[in-house]
Amino acid sequence: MPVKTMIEAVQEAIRQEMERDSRVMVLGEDVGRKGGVFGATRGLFEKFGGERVLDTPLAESAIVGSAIGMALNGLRPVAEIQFADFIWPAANQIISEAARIRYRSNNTFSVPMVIRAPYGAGIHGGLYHSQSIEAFFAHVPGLVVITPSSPYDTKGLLMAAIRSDDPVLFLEHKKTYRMLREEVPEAPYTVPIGTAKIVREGRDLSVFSYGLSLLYAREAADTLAQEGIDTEVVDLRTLRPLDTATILQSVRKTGKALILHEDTQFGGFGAEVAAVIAQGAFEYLDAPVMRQGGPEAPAAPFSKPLEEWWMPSPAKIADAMRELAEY
Amino acid sequence: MPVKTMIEAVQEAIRQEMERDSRVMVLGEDVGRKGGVFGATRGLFEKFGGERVLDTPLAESAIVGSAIGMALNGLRPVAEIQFADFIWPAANQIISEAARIRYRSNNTFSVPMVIRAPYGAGIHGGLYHSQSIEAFFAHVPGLVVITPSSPYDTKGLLMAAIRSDDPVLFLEHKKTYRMLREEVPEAPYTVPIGTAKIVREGRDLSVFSYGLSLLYAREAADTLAQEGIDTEVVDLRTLRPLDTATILQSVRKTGKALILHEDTQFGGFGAEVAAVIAQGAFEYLDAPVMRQGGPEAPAAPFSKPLEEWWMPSPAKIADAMRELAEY
Amino acid sequence: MHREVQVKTVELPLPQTRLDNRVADLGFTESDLLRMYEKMLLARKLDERMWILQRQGKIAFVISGQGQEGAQVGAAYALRPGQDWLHPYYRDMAMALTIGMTPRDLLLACYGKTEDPSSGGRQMPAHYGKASLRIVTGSSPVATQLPQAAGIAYASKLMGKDEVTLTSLGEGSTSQGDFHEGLNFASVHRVPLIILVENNQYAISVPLALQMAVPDVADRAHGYGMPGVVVDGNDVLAVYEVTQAAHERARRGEGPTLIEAKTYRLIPHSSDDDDRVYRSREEVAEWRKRDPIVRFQQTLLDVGVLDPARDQELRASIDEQVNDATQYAEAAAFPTIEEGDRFVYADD
Amino acid sequence: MHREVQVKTVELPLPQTRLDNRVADLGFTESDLLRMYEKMLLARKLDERMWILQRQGKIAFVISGQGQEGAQVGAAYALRPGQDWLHPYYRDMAMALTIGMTPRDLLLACYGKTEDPSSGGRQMPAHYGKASLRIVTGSSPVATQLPQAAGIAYASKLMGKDEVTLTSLGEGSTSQGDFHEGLNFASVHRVPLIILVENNQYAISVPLALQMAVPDVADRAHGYGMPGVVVDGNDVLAVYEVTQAAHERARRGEGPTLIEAKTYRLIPHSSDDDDRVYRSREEVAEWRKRDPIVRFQQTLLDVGVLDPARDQELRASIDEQVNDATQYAEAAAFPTIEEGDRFVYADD
Ligand SMILES: Cc1ncc(C[n+]2csc(CCOP(=O)(O)OP(=O)(O)O)c2C)c(N)n1
Ligand SMILES: Cc1ncc(C[n+]2csc(CCOP(=O)(O)OP(=O)(O)O)c2C)c(N)n1
Ligand SMILES: [Mg+2]
Ligand SMILES: [Mg+2]
Repeated sequence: MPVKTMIEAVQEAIRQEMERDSRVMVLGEDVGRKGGVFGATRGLFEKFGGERVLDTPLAESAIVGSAIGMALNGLRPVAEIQFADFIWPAANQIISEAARIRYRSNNTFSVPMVIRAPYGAGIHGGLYHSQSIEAFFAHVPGLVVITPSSPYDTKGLLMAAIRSDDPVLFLEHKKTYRMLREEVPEAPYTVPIGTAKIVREGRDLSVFSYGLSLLYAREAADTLAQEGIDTEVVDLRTLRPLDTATILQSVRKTGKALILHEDTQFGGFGAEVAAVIAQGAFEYLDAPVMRQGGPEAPAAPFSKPLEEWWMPSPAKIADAMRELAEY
Repeated sequence: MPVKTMIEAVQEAIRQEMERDSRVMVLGEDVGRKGGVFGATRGLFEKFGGERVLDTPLAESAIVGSAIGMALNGLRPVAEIQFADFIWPAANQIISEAARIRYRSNNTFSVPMVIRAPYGAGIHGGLYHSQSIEAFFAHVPGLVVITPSSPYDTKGLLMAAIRSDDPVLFLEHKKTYRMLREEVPEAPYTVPIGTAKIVREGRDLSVFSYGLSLLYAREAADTLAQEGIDTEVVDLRTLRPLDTATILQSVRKTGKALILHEDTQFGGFGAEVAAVIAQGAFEYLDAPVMRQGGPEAPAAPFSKPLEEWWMPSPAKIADAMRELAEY
Repeated sequence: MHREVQVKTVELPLPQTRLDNRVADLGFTESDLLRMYEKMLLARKLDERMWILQRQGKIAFVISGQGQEGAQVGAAYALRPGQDWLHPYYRDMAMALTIGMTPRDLLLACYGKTEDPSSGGRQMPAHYGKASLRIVTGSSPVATQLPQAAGIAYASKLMGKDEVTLTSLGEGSTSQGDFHEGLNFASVHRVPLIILVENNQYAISVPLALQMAVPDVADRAHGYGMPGVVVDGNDVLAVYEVTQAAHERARRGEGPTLIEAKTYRLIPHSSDDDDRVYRSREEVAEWRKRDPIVRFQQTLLDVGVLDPARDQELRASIDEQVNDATQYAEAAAFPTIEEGDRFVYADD
Repeated sequence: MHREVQVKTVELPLPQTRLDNRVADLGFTESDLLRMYEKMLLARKLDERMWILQRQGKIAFVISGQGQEGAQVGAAYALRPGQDWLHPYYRDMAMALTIGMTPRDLLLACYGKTEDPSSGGRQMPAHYGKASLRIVTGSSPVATQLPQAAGIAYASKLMGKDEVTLTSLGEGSTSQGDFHEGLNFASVHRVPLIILVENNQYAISVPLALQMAVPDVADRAHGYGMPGVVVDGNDVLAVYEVTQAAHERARRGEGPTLIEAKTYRLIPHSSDDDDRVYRSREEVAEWRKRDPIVRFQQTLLDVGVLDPARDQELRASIDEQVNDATQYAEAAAFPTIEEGDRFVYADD
């Protein structure tokens, strides 16, 4: 089986869906001739032409708004927001419009569309090329929010997202794009939306995360294994709808829960996971539900030491795990 | 002491601040001659003129963006977003700009400004005149988010907000505008930002809420008192920064926590409160941390039975309280 | 070296043709004319009924198109119902009726009843939508329909479908970023789109002069390289004529057109508004004289398409429709609470 | 009745005066001219150094104004540093230098050092800001500065202060809603604002024709009732001249002006970009011939304000400044992690 990076998985998923279904199209800033600033749409312009691989004007509200219109009229647009940080001009079209069209029309209209956005820090992008935005959108009924952490899941979840009849926000941690490679089947396949994955089974504590932090959590778990601590690591993968059954089952087994994310902790997505556990697994808990989220600052600063201060790392995560294990 | 409604408290706070400080001004849609669609700015146009009480074009991003500019150049703008539902076009100016100007400029620029927005359902406003938006903005470092529930607090907190050197989102639950009256001192005063208020002391369980739900929680607590259940009711008042000390102290006393809000539960602000309690008061908890939030739907529907289905009520809240008390 | 892009607005008034010529030119039959008149009248009467129901406490809210029926029926009449797309705004009751929504449809929404085809009672009234007629579901935040309509039209073009999209908004809503972004996208891609601005002089209380620094909204078209047409919105035939021309232009693949219909809202912004605080009674009275319905009625009487008896007949039948719709809607079922969280997602 | 707002663009080329006349007309001394030349050259040399440092792995990122120095220095020279407000965008290094930022200021930002006056190392380089000079802190999302600049200018007007605000952006960024909303607000209130669009033909890879359907960005000014001026952005004096005129207009209380400087980005979008995939080498070479610095140098040599020896001297002194700034910035301290969560709020 060919070995692929995350970004290659993204490319392949879109290309194969465009081949399979002529209604699928791509739009965004620089997605055409340039193939996207991260190369996610590379090769598509040459293969499918400028009308199905559309370089839009520099206007995110129009990107999402026109994609909604395209979806209303039978296409299946895959819109790219160049950096998740630049999604805010489109907030109204996403929250007020895309997420509600099915509901507000009593199921007579719908907008099957995907909005892809690279998010997260660690590439010296400073305050505006580093943000995590999942907590905001995971709060919005009507949206699906996906945050894959592996090439295999990326391809399968993106294909599922393109085929979904609901609007999907597909968040790709940009630091993971070329961080790891794994086997990815050539043939099209889907990974079910809304299911978490236990990427490491363990008995002593449960760790819940997604994206880059998930990868670091796996590393940290390996370290802790050598210290005799057996960590279960759960990749949430889809944040909305959230697979609460898998989460609760894991905590009922281990009795301890740690939630990790890069985004600012206060009001972050981890709060929802913690709340679910605190209510649903209370009698099984042997320790406080712990969170390790990002600092109280707007986003990762540019300067090297400050960016390192901001970022999650296997070492910081291992510390939190140890603290919880020892509770 | 004169007795006032919430909306009168808003009017008085703005008017007195404009009298005290010539840098304070008001801007927004219909805030001038009409005095605002809820009357929050009534009388100001006549008193201070159209330049300090500015009817803007119908463009929320420009309302907030120009208010940022005014604040940068020494004014203290109080911007009105006509309905919180219409804040999304301004999301970029609030989240990317207002919240970060101090941080990104290393404290060399700042934007002392207030954004007022009526939020919440219960007035037959349907999907777009009913939304709760506090969870989104309470997640943003650099913003202050205030949600008063009484006329006294409204005046004092709004005055504090106008005097604050940070950007403040001041959320007024529109159903509470004329719901209750209480004594409000004529003279200017402030209520400290960032402090919760125990509005009813109790021993059996702690209830945390804000806005309309808080008022209903007080009613429900009175009902339960007759059943011999002694509820502590805490008005969070400021959601960011959150008064976690008061929250934890209360839970350490009662051992039981219920968090209430009208907004959709999943990813709502209650998750943060629950997470804070689950981590910080674990050893004191005699029951799961419970939440009662709004349903999994975009906002309160228009149709009467559906709106009632959506809304919190003293009865629904009393049920949750009983369930928790009996745990 | 520099130059000033000095833009001169050159007005091109069309020769004011007599109605009988115009009717011929426009390809109208008498029954077309009567149909237009009927839709205008029907909208007005429904609207008046809604205000009464609201005052009676039977429905919660009204937002109204009174005064704008000429612009709305004239524009909608240029569309092919069910083939062309309409993405209207909250005042466009007369448009919705012209395309095929029924009085029952509209009153069901007022009462928030489950049969309301726009939303099953979920949205406030005046959020028109009907999938079978290609009337696109609308929201309350203004101007979001612009980029969406551009996208619908882009899809028509991409798929080679003979479809034109018309979207409408108020003049105040042209201040929104989405107006700009939508027009820009549409013009870059020359999509088959018509943008109708119903300029009724106010955005709630905010007058034109505080909304924009140009005399005509149509001045904004130039910045997108598309034609900007100003039309008397209270002249239903004139509106039809320019919309029809824009429709043909769109079908020829020449791209979008911005039409500004100058008109007036004869009543308060909504049942929550008191317009006396921001405009004079004299101004309103002045515009009442130009009521598009009275005017069209007079024209039809003048040229003999209508006579008083026929007019009475028509009005009686409209009253009947309005009564029927009211009774039907009032008697219809409310949604059950099980409906509350249905259709948030595809599999609900 | 209807009319088409036919907009005719009337170009008004100014008489192409000889430099010596222009210098007199513009009220320039020789030292003004040399200062402008120096700022352009300094920006270019700093910029070149940054690219080298980036290739050497010493700094993480460069985004550059090479090719746009004429537009930037010409515009900034019309401002009164510390009195007028500048709300620039990421390519405006030459503007920042003209107003008074130093090479050290700029290189400190490249290295992310704590002394960086724009942000203390928090922002990526090229996010210029310096409170004492009224260079307003900028962000990355494009066009947000437009409504903000309109607000700054509104405050100037409200408080009766003699201040003009200049804000700049790329032509691609005019597609954003905030461009429209900012211009509209500014024109309704006739605030003392200058909007400079540096039209370098591309938004990263997206060419003008996919960005807008009009030949000149200045065409957009008409929709706001403000003058739109097209100027050769590679002619520093011409840019000064039109900016100075807009500045006077602003001070006279006549409101905002939109200036479009036609120019070109001579290098890739940023150190992360490869421009060969979206534009030909021939096109770039063609524009290199119109390099604003080479051109201004030639003019100054022609009229005898500059001679080769003086030019050499100047270049040597600039090299020294660049070297000094590099060494200083490289040696300067990084922020400590205690800085990480400071200044989120006023009391931090
Ligand atoms: C984004 C947004 N902001 C504010 C409102 C509140 N609002 C509803 S209608 C309206 C005025 C609209 O004026 P205009 O576009 O001229 O249309 P008209 O009502 O006059 O037909 C306003 C401010 C809204 N619906 N959406
Ligand atoms: C809102 C937003 N969307 C996307 C980007 C990413 N981006 C950075 S620069 C740029 C192109 C800007 O083009 P233009 O305005 O012409 O300025 P230029 O870079 O050509 O000077 C883009 C798309 C951004 N910074 N902000
Ligand atoms: Mg209007
Ligand atoms: Mg450009």
